[in-house]
Amino acid sequence: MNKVYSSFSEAVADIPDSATLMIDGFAGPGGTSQNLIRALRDQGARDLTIISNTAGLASVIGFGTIPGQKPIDIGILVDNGQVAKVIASFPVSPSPSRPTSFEKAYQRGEIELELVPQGTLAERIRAGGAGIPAFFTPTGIGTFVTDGKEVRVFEGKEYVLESALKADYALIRGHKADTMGNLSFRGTSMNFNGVMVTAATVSIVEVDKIVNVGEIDSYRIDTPGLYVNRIVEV
Amino acid sequence: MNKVYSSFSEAVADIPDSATLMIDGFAGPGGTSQNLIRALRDQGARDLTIISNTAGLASVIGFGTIPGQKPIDIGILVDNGQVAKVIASFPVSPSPSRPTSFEKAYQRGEIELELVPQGTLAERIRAGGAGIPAFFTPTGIGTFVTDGKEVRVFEGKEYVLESALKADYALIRGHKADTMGNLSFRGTSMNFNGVMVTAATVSIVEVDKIVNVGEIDSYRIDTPGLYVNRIVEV
Amino acid sequence: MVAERLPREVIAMRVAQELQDGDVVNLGIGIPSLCSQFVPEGRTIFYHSESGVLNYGPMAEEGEEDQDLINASGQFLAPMHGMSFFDSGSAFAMIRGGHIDVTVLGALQVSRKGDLANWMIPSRGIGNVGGAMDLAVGAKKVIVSMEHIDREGNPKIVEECNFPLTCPACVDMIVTDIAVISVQREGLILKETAPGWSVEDVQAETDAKLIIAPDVGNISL
Amino acid sequence: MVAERLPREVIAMRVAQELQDGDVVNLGIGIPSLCSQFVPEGRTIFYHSESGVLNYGPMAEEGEEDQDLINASGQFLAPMHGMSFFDSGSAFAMIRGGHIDVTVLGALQVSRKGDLANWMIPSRGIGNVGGAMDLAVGAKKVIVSMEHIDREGNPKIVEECNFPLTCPACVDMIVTDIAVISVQREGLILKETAPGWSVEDVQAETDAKLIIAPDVGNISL
Repeated sequence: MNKVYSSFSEAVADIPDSATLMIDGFAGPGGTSQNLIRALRDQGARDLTIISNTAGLASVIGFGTIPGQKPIDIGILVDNGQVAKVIASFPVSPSPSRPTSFEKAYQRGEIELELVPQGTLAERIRAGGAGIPAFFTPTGIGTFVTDGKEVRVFEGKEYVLESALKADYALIRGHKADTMGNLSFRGTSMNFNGVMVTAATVSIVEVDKIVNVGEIDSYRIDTPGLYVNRIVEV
Repeated sequence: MNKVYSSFSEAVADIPDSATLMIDGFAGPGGTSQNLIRALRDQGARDLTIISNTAGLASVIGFGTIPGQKPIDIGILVDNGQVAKVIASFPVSPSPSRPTSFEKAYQRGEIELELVPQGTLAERIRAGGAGIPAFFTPTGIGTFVTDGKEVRVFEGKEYVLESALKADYALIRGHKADTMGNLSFRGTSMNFNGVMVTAATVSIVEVDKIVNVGEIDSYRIDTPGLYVNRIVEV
Repeated sequence: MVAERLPREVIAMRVAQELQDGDVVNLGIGIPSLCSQFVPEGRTIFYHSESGVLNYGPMAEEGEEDQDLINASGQFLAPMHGMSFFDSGSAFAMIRGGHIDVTVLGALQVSRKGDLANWMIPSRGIGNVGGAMDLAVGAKKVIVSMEHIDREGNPKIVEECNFPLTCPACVDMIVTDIAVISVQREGLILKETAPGWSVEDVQAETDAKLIIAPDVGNISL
Repeated sequence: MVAERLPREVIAMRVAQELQDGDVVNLGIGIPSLCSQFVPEGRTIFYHSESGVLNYGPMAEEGEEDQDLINASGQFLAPMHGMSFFDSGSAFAMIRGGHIDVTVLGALQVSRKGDLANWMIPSRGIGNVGGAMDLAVGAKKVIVSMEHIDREGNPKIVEECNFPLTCPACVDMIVTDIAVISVQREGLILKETAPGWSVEDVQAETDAKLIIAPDVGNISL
């Protein structure tokens, strides 16, 4: 029962072509598994479906990036021709004059996009981890979001039926992990990480530090170890 | 914006007849808002619908009770004739020879029961707090649970459609609260408390200690203050 | 037009007056993000961001930035007492579940019925939904703050949106650089105009027909 | 019958052999709750309880009981390194979401198809569902541990359950005081019998027709 991997490349080695991946983070480098993304780029798996809040933004517009730093994001997988489809809520640059790698590939017809409201994306992922195949939500009523989906009225208000999202792998950035896989996050870097880690068959987590069991206080465990399969120290 | 109440009776004073209440705890006195329950008994509101994991168990069988202690539970509301309906997963004593107040009243036809699997109960409450009116779950397929409900197949497996639960009030036991309403819980005393506090119009919380903002570390806040309306120190 | 348009800060200042003591508030990108600086004294506001934080306060000082402390606009936050963190499932449970009192959002178009369009300029063919649809449907009060007309001079307050919708019939109030408008069942009620702007001036820059409030007056701060 | 029935501890011991290194395990009330004491050395098991805890260990010593540290049976837990706490929404997300490797449950009846009935004795007219339906449907492996016959001598392993079901076709394995039975597509495979019990003896106490495994042997620990 060893969850500790010694390198990022070893941790992502078995990801096959056509895998579905959840990749974490809100948009900036905080909470984004930059080392695992780079290892996946080097590993080369292709035709990937990526579920993520953005489709790579920080490297182009510097979102959430401390001045002078160069963040890595999904853009390097797009540039490397590894991505077939993206499921995201914020897929393009807010500034049309500074398009992301994803937008350019999308406009060339090379990548498919499923655009999902952010809260629905989070809830679909949470549902995937929680054994809920589908749920009704008010978000997106009266918009493109309901296209092809069931709409039903509850207590006089319309809701749309959304389905769970699961993945073969999740790439997750944490702050600390113990050898049992218990995780703690820092600040606003647990947003998509906290739900994605529950919804993948194999969750791979990079952390600042791997510690012994007991060195993360029980009350500082944000993600219990049963959700974590592989851990690598940055 | 004062959330701090000086007495339990003041905190429950406006609960009207026929209100729907969520009452917290797993089954034992840990995590059960015993002081608020007693205040509600004294206050006397009638025809209540109570959503809770049990229908009052600890006072009869001593579940989770430290030897020598006398726990208070929903049983005192049942005994006082205040309860019209219970929605619960574990409504009766495991031992038929030691029936609870609820079971006796139920057998006399005085109280209605909606029996719900525990995970479905938790998820229905979470849905109520999260703006999800209904969701599909595999729990209860092939049992009485599906009676009168929609069953649908997703990827070859059957699921039943369950609806959200909300309440007018929630009675909640926490460990600490700051004056902003941020809460921390101890150990296994956040189970139903953590979801119920999100699903009531008015959440009333009794805590061991009310502290100033900042005295609960950011990472020890289990329930952000936006879910908490009233706080009383035990 | 001769009269000046209100600067972004003044729009934010006017919006800030709407925030009440104890409100949980989510501020969108752009003008909305400025509002927190101008809340009248004595009111405690709890700021929520879908990046997973409640009760954030001022931005971080230069040199103190922490990439693990950001709001949904990517701004760096200073640590603050009573601040709490949570995952996106919980962040949007708060929004969709009706626990946010006020959201302030930017817009591309708002219709007479309060329809909101703010996620895609059709000519681009692609856009970012982000958290806007959830906020628009979930917050108890939706305030739009924006320039009254777009860069080409087209009215943004329209009879019917022709941009893709974010949410139908969700906007409660519009605060622009020339007017304050309340969205009611009967239509758009012009409540305040910027100094030097007549109701006719405002109507001239508005596609939708405005109803003039009996007590219409100047925007005051 | 002359041969002795296995005591509860031995049933638990046999079940414990099924728990593999790294398994996340949820133990029900009764015999199941005894299993953790008998896990073979060198295997790390993570115990989950729907009271909202993962990785609990031994029970609290007398005088050290803490009412805020209980498992779903109401037993007091000792604090332990790596223990984590969560709400019921999360506790059952783990169960329903397929993150529990093994659950060990008691039963009133198990049918030939692996249907489980464990929540209500019909004559009482009311019962406790608790977390059993969620565990039965959500855990990757469902082991039933129970006495082979009830107090009145009626078989509990039956052709068809006549007690209300907890979950159809969910049981993978049955460990009783006289037998170990594997539930397969083709039916109930008798794998092991208690010392002194022949396959015929076991069949005589079983309503459902058993298939005898070619390598059927004695329960060994």
